[in-house]
Amino acid sequence: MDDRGNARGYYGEFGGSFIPEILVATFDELTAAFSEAKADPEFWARYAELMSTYSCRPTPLTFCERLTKHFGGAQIYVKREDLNHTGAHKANNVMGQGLLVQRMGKTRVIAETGAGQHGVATATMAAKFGFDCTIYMGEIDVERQRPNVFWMERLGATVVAVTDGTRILKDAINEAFRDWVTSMDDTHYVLGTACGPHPFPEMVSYFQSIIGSEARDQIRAQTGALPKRIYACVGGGSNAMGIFSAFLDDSEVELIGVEAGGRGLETGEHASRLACGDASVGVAQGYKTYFLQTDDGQMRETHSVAAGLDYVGVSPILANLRDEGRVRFESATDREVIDALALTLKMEGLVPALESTHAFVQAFKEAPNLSPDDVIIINQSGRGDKDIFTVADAFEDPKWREFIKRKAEEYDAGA
Amino acid sequence: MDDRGNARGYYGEFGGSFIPEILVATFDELTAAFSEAKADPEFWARYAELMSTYSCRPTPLTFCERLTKHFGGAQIYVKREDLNHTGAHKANNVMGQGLLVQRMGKTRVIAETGAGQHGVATATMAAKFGFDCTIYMGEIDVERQRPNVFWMERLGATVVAVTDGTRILKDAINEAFRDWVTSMDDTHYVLGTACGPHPFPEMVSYFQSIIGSEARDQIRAQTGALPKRIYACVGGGSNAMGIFSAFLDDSEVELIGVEAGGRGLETGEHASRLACGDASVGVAQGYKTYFLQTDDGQMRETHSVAAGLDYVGVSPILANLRDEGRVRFESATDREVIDALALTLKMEGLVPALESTHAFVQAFKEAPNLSPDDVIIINQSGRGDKDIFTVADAFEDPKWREFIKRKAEEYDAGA
Amino acid sequence: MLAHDLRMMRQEKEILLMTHIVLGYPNFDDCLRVIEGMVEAGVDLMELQIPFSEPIADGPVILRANQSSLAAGATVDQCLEFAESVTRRFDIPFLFMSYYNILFKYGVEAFSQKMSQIGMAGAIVPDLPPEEAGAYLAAMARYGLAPIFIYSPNTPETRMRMIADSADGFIYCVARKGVTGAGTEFSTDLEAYLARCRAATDLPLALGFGVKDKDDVDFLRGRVDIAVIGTQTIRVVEQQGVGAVGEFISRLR
Amino acid sequence: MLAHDLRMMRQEKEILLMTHIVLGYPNFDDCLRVIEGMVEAGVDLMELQIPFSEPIADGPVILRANQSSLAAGATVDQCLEFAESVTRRFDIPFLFMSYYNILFKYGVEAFSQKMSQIGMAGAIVPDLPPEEAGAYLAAMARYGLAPIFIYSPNTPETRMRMIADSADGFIYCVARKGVTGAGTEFSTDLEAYLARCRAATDLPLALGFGVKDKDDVDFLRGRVDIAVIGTQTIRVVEQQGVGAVGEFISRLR
Ligand SMILES: Cc1ncc(COP(=O)(O)O)c(C=O)c1O
Ligand SMILES: Cc1ncc(COP(=O)(O)O)c(C=O)c1O
Repeated sequence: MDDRGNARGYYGEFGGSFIPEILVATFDELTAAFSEAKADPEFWARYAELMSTYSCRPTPLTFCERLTKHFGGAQIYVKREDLNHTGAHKANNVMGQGLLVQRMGKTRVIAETGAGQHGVATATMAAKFGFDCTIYMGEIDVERQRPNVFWMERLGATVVAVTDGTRILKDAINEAFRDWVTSMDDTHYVLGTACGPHPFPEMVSYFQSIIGSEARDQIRAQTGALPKRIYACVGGGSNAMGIFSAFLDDSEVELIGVEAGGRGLETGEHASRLACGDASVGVAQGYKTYFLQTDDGQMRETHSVAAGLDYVGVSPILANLRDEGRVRFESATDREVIDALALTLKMEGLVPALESTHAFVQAFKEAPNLSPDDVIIINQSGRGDKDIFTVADAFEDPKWREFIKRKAEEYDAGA
Repeated sequence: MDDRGNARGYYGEFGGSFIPEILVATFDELTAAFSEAKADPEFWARYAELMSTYSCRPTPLTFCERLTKHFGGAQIYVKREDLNHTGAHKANNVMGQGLLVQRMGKTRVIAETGAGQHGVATATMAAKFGFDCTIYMGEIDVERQRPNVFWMERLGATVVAVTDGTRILKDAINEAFRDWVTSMDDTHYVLGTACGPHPFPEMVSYFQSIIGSEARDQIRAQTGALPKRIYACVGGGSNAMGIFSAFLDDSEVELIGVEAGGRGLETGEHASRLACGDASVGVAQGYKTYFLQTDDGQMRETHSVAAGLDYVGVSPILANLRDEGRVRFESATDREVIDALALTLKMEGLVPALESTHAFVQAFKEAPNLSPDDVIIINQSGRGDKDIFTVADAFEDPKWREFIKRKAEEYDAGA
Repeated sequence: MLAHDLRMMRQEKEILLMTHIVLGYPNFDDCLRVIEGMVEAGVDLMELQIPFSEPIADGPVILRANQSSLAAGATVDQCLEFAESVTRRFDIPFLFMSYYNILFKYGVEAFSQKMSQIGMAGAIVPDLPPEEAGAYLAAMARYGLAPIFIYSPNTPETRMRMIADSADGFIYCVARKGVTGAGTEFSTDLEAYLARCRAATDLPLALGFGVKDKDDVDFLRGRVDIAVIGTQTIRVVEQQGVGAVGEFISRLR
Repeated sequence: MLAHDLRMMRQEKEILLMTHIVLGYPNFDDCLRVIEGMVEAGVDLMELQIPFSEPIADGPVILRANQSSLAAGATVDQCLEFAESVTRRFDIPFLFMSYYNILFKYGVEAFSQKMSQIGMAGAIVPDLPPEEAGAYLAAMARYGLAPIFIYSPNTPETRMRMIADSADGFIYCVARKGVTGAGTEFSTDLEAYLARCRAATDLPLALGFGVKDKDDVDFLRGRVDIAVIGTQTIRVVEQQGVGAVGEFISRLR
């Protein structure tokens, strides 16, 4: 991926590095280490090798024959980040940062997590590399995402439930920064998405760009041409940047980012920063971008059925690509997501994560209006079986409820 | 893989086809279709292509640096079947049989499932190919494995809880046969492991042989040599046959199958058919092999923490390889499995399924006594996050229990 | 021998009736009373099923009877003893029906010898096709026992003839696809199938699976030698009690 | 201007005291009483923190004060009004402390203008390094306000000088790594660090993070110009009530 930010990590008016003085040296060190690594061809080779022996890169590009027939328009291809080790594209980022941590000689990593995916991925990376690991997670998310917490702890990580603020992802980020300003000598903060102060947006996008460079080769090998459109969900923006980056210069390829429409844009209960006018430019968590905030500049509560999209900010790189007109933004409601998930399960045997399913929703809306000669790619950023508690609730599955009640009774009887 | 069985599917004294007359024509048709497919080089090419675009074959071979150091003996490599779509080697078999079903022009598939893995895999395949799908599952397993049932149903399959017999895997197999004797005109029975009447042991091993042929190439590319030992867990025997088959002629490679030792071989509560003297030769579920049975020939109850190993019979091909001395059999207890899982999570960030962890146990016992020049491969047949209910119980995680109780209360309040 | 006996019996009756019970279900005493009732009501021969834990070819009714008998502790030895007492008391041919593992574990040779000792006429083993039956056939022949084999609607003619070459006593024609206990349509399709069976063998023919009342038996008269009433008798016992069996049977013919 | 004022004040006192409160916490009335108490007890200048939802550089005590104030409905406008009333009443320099988004959303130009109108002396914005501060510096200069910047123990000397070039009023030296509210060791390491700070700038130096009692203030006397008591005053209010503040402050020096 070419680096479109300037030396301070600005993409148009977005990005930058708004950090406490105490962290400046740490960011300088990180920026230098990252620049060096990028300039070292060995580094990417080691990264690619690690991802191909520890995770399963290249991940496949799957043709969805039945969905294509069903919609009767564009040929639908899906990039399978769900097949990564730990079940999502998050693996790309954490393993890359892991190599960087090794290079910098640090021995401990910290991370924030909302859905838990990035926490599990980081804990996994830490186990593999032998780093100490602390994961910050909003208390509400800890309760919602207990299975992921369970695995993080088994992987050897300490999970800290953040009881301050709104007790969700953004508060976990703040808390991770608070750890870092004390511990930076031996600790690296593994930020989970293409947000935060420079060089994180660039760095995370760099590691995630492996998605797009594979997908570009694969779609050309499999169809002989470039796709007409590419769809990716947008939480912080890392999977979207990952797949978009390889196509930025292909002006014939339309790039579509899909945000969380939650209960509907009109209700205000959503997490759409770029697809509607509810967000405004601000500076928080160390960078400048569109935030869902009040007129005073206080961050607002957001909502999505997909915990991983439920975030107030968005990648400054994407904010700029939106303003430049290079990426179009749309949103998908919780309800649409559940319906698209049901369809995708039944028609293709794929289980996209609720986050990823947002991209499917928009693709399904547009596919019928495209020609059968057109090819589109949906980035399936992760797998949905991690979401069983949420999905079972969304489908209101009575047998699942019975099962959970029975389990609870067993535990009551045993306790 | 070379076919070591004769035309009626005998491997030494094991195998054969003990089926009701009504199914003879169906088996003849299947055997013919399979022979034709095997003889058609296009078929394997299509299979390999499907597995590389829909699942992520070749799956990686991961070097476990920290475990290797920890045990201070052989270099430990892990073959990563857990990265397959749906999370286990079961995908290889079902997708292969799916292609065969297409070839035979049938439109419905049925399958048995115990752990639920094979059921999910089959339901997934059916969704992908557009087949109708019914999954038979013992009532007890339906209750234990609700998450898998949930996904099967969402994938469009009908899950039938089998209320007869001991209400576990073997009863589900019987029930699937009962469906098949009525429905064989349009229905194929996707047997889930290298057991059952000919040609299933051969056919399932054939599709699974993709594991071993990849692993053989990979280990030579990565280490320049063949491994000294290969470890695989053995339920019905399909993942073991899958990885072993490519090495059968390499007499310097020792092959070790690891069965469920349950609460200890001495307790009788286990599922070890080949690793101890508790089983005897018999004929059931359509084939001849070692079964855990009474002197009268009634099948016994078995036990394992890993639902997928909890089966009375075993692949006739493995039974023969045991008697021929080509494969050594060992067993791992439930306790040893939980300990090995905990270690593997912390040291490598890998989450083997409880089934697969049996292979890790034996490898961990032997690795310290091998030389650092020796290389061993463990077949990680699946991923363990599907087992969270079992694993959380095994680790007696109090926070998990609280979480489930809270969930149950939510449901009570909502209901 | 059995074939001969059956042909003799057919001289007397247009159609013979064979019934089926699961040994030890609901218990051995009731089995005895059911047999008494059946023999009195004129049943011509009987299948005694030795229960097996995996009765793959049986439908839910017989399946549960197998399980219940085993759960109550029925053993193969008990079944053999019981059969011996029955063959002593009643003067009709009795056959064992079971799955191959029961014979295999006992020892095929020893089992055949025992069958002959206790006066059984033959055996039906639905999961043992002729191709797998070498040792069994030799032993059954050695002890003069009838190995009953099965035809099904999808068995090709050449295979029917091959099966006939291994079989003795009679051929058990299953009426349709599926397991025991479901309904069967007694139709022209069935007629064509039975004609094919008839053409393939000189052995007497029995038809089973779904025979449940006089209409069915009437349909079969002239088309086969033996009508097999399996699941339906178990249902009668379960629903109306042991005493109802005699009357049920007498109304069939 | 602020720098000049501070130098004048230092003529009178060996060390100045700066305290910190979060506006609207626990409520505006109590804030006023706390300020009264502090000014009476001799505090020399004060930071008034405008609460922000993401106070990334603050530790748990101040973080919760921010949240509590926002939860009670504090707005930026209220904070500005309150500050105006305070600058009118008390004759010490007041500074705003907040995060950059508060200024940014208000408009940096408008915010500076407003600060000057209501008589504030300057501002501390811990997440705004000089590199990002172009517009802010211009506006602050335009309105004669002091942009306070921060040194930390790991700030290299060249950077200290660069920061000093942007800063005015004084330099806020953070005593150690970490966020507000944790303990600090007043050691020879700190001494060396302060010497480096002193060498890098002519501006008055303040030291904060972890200053909590007379011993700490004594240590700082002669080493810096201003001792900053932040979290500790909030703790005193929380634990001993608003009335205890005056006495706490008077004992510090
Ligand atoms: C599967 C999956 N997809 C997408 C996201 C959103 O993050 P991003 O926009 O950085 O890709 C998450 C975040 O947790 C995720 O778990
Ligand atoms: C992950 C996994 N491994 C192993 C097995 C055992 O089957 P087999 O011996 O056929 O590989 C199962 C069966 O469900 C399984 O799910």
